[in-house]
Amino acid sequence: MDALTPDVKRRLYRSVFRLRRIEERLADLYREQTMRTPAHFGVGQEAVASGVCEALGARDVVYSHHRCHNHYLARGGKLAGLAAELYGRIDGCARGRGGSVHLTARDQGFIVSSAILGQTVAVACGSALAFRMDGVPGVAVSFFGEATCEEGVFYESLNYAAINRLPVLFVCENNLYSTESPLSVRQPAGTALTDRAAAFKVEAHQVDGNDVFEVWNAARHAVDSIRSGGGPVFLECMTYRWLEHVGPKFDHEAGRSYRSREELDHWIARCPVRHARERLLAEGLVSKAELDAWSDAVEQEIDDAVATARDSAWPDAADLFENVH
Amino acid sequence: MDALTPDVKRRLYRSVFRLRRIEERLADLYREQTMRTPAHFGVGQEAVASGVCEALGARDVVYSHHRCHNHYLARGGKLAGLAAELYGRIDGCARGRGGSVHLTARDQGFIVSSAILGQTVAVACGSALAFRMDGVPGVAVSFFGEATCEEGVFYESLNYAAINRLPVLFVCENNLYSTESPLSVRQPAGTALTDRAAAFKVEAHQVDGNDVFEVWNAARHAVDSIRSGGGPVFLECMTYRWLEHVGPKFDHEAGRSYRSREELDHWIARCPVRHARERLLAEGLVSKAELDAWSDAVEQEIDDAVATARDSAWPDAADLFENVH
Amino acid sequence: MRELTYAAALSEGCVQAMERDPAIFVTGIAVDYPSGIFGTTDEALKRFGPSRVFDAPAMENALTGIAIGAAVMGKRPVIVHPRNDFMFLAFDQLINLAAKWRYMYGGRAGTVPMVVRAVIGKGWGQGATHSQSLQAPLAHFPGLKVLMPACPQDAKGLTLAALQDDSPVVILEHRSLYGLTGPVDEAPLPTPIGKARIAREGRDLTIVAASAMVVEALRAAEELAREGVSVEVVDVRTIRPLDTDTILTSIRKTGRLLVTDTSWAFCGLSAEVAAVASEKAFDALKGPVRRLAVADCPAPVSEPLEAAFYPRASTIARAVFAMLGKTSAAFDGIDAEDNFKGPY
Amino acid sequence: MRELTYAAALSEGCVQAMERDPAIFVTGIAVDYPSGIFGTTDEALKRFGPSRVFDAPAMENALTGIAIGAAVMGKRPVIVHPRNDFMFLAFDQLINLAAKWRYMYGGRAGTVPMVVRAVIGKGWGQGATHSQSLQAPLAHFPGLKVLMPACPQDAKGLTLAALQDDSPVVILEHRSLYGLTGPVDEAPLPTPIGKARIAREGRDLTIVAASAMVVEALRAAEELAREGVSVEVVDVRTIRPLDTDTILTSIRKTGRLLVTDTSWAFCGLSAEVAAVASEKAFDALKGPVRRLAVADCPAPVSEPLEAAFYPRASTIARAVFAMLGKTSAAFDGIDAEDNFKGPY
Ligand SMILES: Cc1ncc(C[n+]2csc(CCOP(=O)(O)OP(=O)(O)O)c2C)c(N)n1
Ligand SMILES: Cc1ncc(C[n+]2csc(CCOP(=O)(O)OP(=O)(O)O)c2C)c(N)n1
Ligand SMILES: [Mg+2]
Ligand SMILES: [Mg+2]
Repeated sequence: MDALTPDVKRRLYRSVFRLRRIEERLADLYREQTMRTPAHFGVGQEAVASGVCEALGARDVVYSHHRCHNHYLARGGKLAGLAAELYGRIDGCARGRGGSVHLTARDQGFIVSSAILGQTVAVACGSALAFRMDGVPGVAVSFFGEATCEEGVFYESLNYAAINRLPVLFVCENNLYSTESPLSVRQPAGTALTDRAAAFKVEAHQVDGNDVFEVWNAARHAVDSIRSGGGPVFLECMTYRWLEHVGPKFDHEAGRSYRSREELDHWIARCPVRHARERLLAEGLVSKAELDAWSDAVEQEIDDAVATARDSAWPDAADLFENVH
Repeated sequence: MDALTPDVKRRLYRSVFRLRRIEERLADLYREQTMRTPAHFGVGQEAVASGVCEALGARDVVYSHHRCHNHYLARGGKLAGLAAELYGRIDGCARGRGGSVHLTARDQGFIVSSAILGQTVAVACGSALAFRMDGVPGVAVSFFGEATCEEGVFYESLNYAAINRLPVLFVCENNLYSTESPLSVRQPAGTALTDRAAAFKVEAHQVDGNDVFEVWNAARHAVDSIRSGGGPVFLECMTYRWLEHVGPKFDHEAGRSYRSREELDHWIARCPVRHARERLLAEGLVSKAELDAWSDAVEQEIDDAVATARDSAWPDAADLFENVH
Repeated sequence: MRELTYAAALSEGCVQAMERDPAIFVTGIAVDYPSGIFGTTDEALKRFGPSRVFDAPAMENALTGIAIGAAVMGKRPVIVHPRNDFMFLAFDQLINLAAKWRYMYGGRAGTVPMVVRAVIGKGWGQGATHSQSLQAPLAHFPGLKVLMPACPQDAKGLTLAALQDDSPVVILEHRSLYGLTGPVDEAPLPTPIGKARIAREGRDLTIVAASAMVVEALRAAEELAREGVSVEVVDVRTIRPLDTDTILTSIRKTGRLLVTDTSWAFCGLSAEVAAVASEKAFDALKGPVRRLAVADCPAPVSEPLEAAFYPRASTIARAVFAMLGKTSAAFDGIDAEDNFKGPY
Repeated sequence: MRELTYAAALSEGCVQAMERDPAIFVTGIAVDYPSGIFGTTDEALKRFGPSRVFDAPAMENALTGIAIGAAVMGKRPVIVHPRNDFMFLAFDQLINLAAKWRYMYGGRAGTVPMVVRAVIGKGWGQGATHSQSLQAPLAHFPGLKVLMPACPQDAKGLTLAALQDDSPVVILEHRSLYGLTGPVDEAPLPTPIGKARIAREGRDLTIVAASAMVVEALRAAEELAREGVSVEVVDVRTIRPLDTDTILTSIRKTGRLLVTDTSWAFCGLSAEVAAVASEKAFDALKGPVRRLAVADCPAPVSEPLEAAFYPRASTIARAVFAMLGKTSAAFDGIDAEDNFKGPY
């Protein structure tokens, strides 16, 4: 198993940084009202996507939920395909049919995201079953928010994965809210989701979802254990969504008060991107100049992708029935 | 809280004995093919129904699943109404509309049974919510088999009941099989369903479901705790079904081999009815003569109820649309 | 009469019902947010507090069962789905239990007076799983009442009616109608369930429409009137029980039928109405019936595809012209501008 | 040709498909029991072993998602529901995901070649939740193919076709047909999906029927022939895509249409066929269309109520007579005896 080498650390930082800038820029553009698709931005939660996806191999497959941009990108989905999908263009990763919540980058191992809570948790188990049947040492990863743990399909899936010791990694991003509802409305006091998974005989760990190194470490161990036949693993990654549930604004900007500015500030102080950068700097693993160069590269990537997306053609209405049968 | 007085013990024995004889006699009659309704007999599992229902108060409500005769009867449902329902007659408890799996005895606090796994678990929580809202100190009881713990709706319900500390008693009759499937197909090795409930912050106990006194004790404690605001309780009652999943035969009689004759014999040796009777006799709480008298009374009750049911009229085809709107 | 939006009318209907019936409570995802399900539950929360208007986890199936269990004990639960598509998860409780309860227990286990409110999404790239319209499957199985108010007055009136009915009732509300304004009675007057509404009288052709398609049909009818064509628009309002009398009377009067609703044609409401016409008004029909439904594919996201997916006023007007054997007028300008702003 | 039962034909179709395609596996509650879903999976288990035919817990929704996830990776899962009514629990995965997958991801996420087999129950007091028939809601939403074989040949042929198709396919099998015998090709010849079958030729009236109602219609047609009435029976076989060409050709030939299937009329398959006729064969129709469906209430249990609930050969024959303006003949004796033995 790989160790957390300087190289890995640098890769992890570049990944979280890239996700951050992309989501921030997309959110800015989203305000123009020309991306007509409900979008759930992942600003603040980058470490989970980066940490897990950097621990995967080429054959592994990833599934996601409505808040999926980070997972798609971290798994290798092309930014231009994401941007064009948000703009509803033909070069979108789903050819303008899916929108923000229905992404795919199959060739990169990001199978799909879907907008109905819990759906892809079961689907990931099915792909794991296929791996098992074919003797392929792949791992299927399912990313979801903690509200999925309210849906019955989650437990049906957990049970099935455990009975059959399927190669699945369940990654719960617990960001404390489902839309505007706090955990207290949705979980009994004192709940640990890891206890639930453990009661289903699924190995379970809670990790700091804002520490990309810790996430990577946990994921790396999990993937290794899963790949060697140890059965499914559940990771609960504690994190926080900075922006509103759907859309580009901060909640305070939009006049919402279901969570406090202080709470947000507390989590911004625990920013996963800054945290990783400071650690790299402190450990002397990166120079300011390199950081600047990386930053320039990402800005350029975004400029290019957005330009490509905006230049992309609209789907032809005559193709409305494409891919129906 | 009541103690396990001689009176209670006598009542509990009479109850299990009555259920046993009724199910045995109904199963015999069922072989005539004149009860045209798929029936899941509860022979061997009487102690759960009797033990729990004897611990309830008048306002409490009971729900059940497909294997429901015991629960209906133990809660006070009229035998003639059950028999007539099996015969499809107008005096059936559901007027010949429901059959064996859709029983009701509302006035006795047996709300309904239903044939789709998991349905009534949620419904019981809803009735508990109504109690809570109305400030009524009632308890809602949900009886179900362990296969219901494979259905997602069970966990959604458990979570909701725990969050809201609803007055629900979940009673799982774990008889080791779902139709012909053993636990190993349906639960990860080492599973304790009580761990699952506990992980949802629901107080959980496993009890010997063939010991009516133990069941009563556990139920009595649970109901007391629930009624005083302690939140939901989950009881896993270990028991065994003697007859085939649906229908009147023993499995060996029907040529099925998914479970062994030895296993059945082992459980017959732990017969809940005999166990209770022997304890009463050993403790000198009942005489042989009393036992005979009770037995005669039950046989008479069955004779009368079956005769009444068979004399009952058929529903009129002209009333096909009764109770549609 | 004072005017209200459809959203305000839904809210007022609910509030007035709750005032009179303490058994009513409202739950479901997001019902107690300040945004109040697009402004339809916030007033109820303000007036009756969190004991009667409260949030729920994401658990569509169990929540429906919970509503059944509360209803059976004498409550009148209202559960709300921000998108009706989530309701598939609750079909077991809804169709296999709530709908059958009264019948299946021979009337001996009481009734299930619950209301399910569910919102139909449309446009702005909501996509295939957030813009379906479930009236057909819900109405196929006997036991549920299924309502689709198309104007503010009925938004209030049908809410009131649903909250007095002893059957389980599903109200499908169209998101695109929430901002529609119209006259609404101040008094709590229920709209009778099972009665269609003649939204516009006409002579030459009957359009039977439901929900948002009533608005499109009325817009088309107005334009058609300018072209000398007199169209009668029947707003079915109640999908089940369907008011076939009113529909048939209109068809017998005009001799021609176009049916349009918010869903697919196949085994849809439009099929049902066409079938009823072919069974019971066959002699009155002067020509083939016509159905106008969403395109026979999942809803796409991209704007030009969405535009091709949904029938609109201009689509209807053109179809009416074709049915009457008229040469095409230019109806291109008649469609309402979509001024919806995201995210949604 | 040798004869097989419908059950044996289902089994043979599956076994032959599994022989040629190692990606196929079969799972669901009870598929590996010796009784093998009424004798339709036991041979496959014997031949291919427990790695390809295996039991599952009761988890309809997740199991469907699991089938999707396996299909997407190149497997061909077959999942079996001993009663199609349990499938409501899986509607989210089936309709909100499997049906939309190919379209919604722009063809870029592959296809979902899975097959869902589900059994329709009937009679012997199975009751309201074990005897429904879900073709209408399944076919309302584009994306699924929905098949209903009515004879042994098609039981095999449609199974083979489904197991070669790249769409998600639902096969609804009628429990009352399992014992029906008929000629079945030994070779693995798929029945084309989307092609109806003229089960009997006739001149005076077209009966469009599906599943078990084809058997009733044929029985009625035989009796009607004795009364001098020539009825054509179209077995739709595929609900979606529906073969409207064959249906319309028959209607144009006879000028009269009676539609009957195993479910309710409202927004049902019978509505769809009637609607298609009223749209596309209006000029050919000599009189009103007629639908014959189960009574508009949940299925009751008691025998006399069940008898009133289900239409049968005699019901059909009487309806045909009425449609042709003939005075009633006595069709009472024509119905097949129900010799089903419980529990089921
Ligand atoms: C079955 C279902 N119910 C409800 C919704 C509406 N919904 C969309 S996102 C969301 C919140 C989900 O919260 P969580 O899973 O914690 O993810 P987060 O948004 O916090 O990342 C809800 C309730 C849905 N999409 N699907
Ligand atoms: C949702 C659903 N899936 C499947 C079935 C079929 N079914 C009926 S009874 C049964 C076995 C249930 O086992 P368990 O819950 O342990 O109860 P037991 O029969 O052992 O008393 C099954 C699978 C059903 N009724 N409902
Ligand atoms: Mg969350
Ligand atoms: Mg069991």
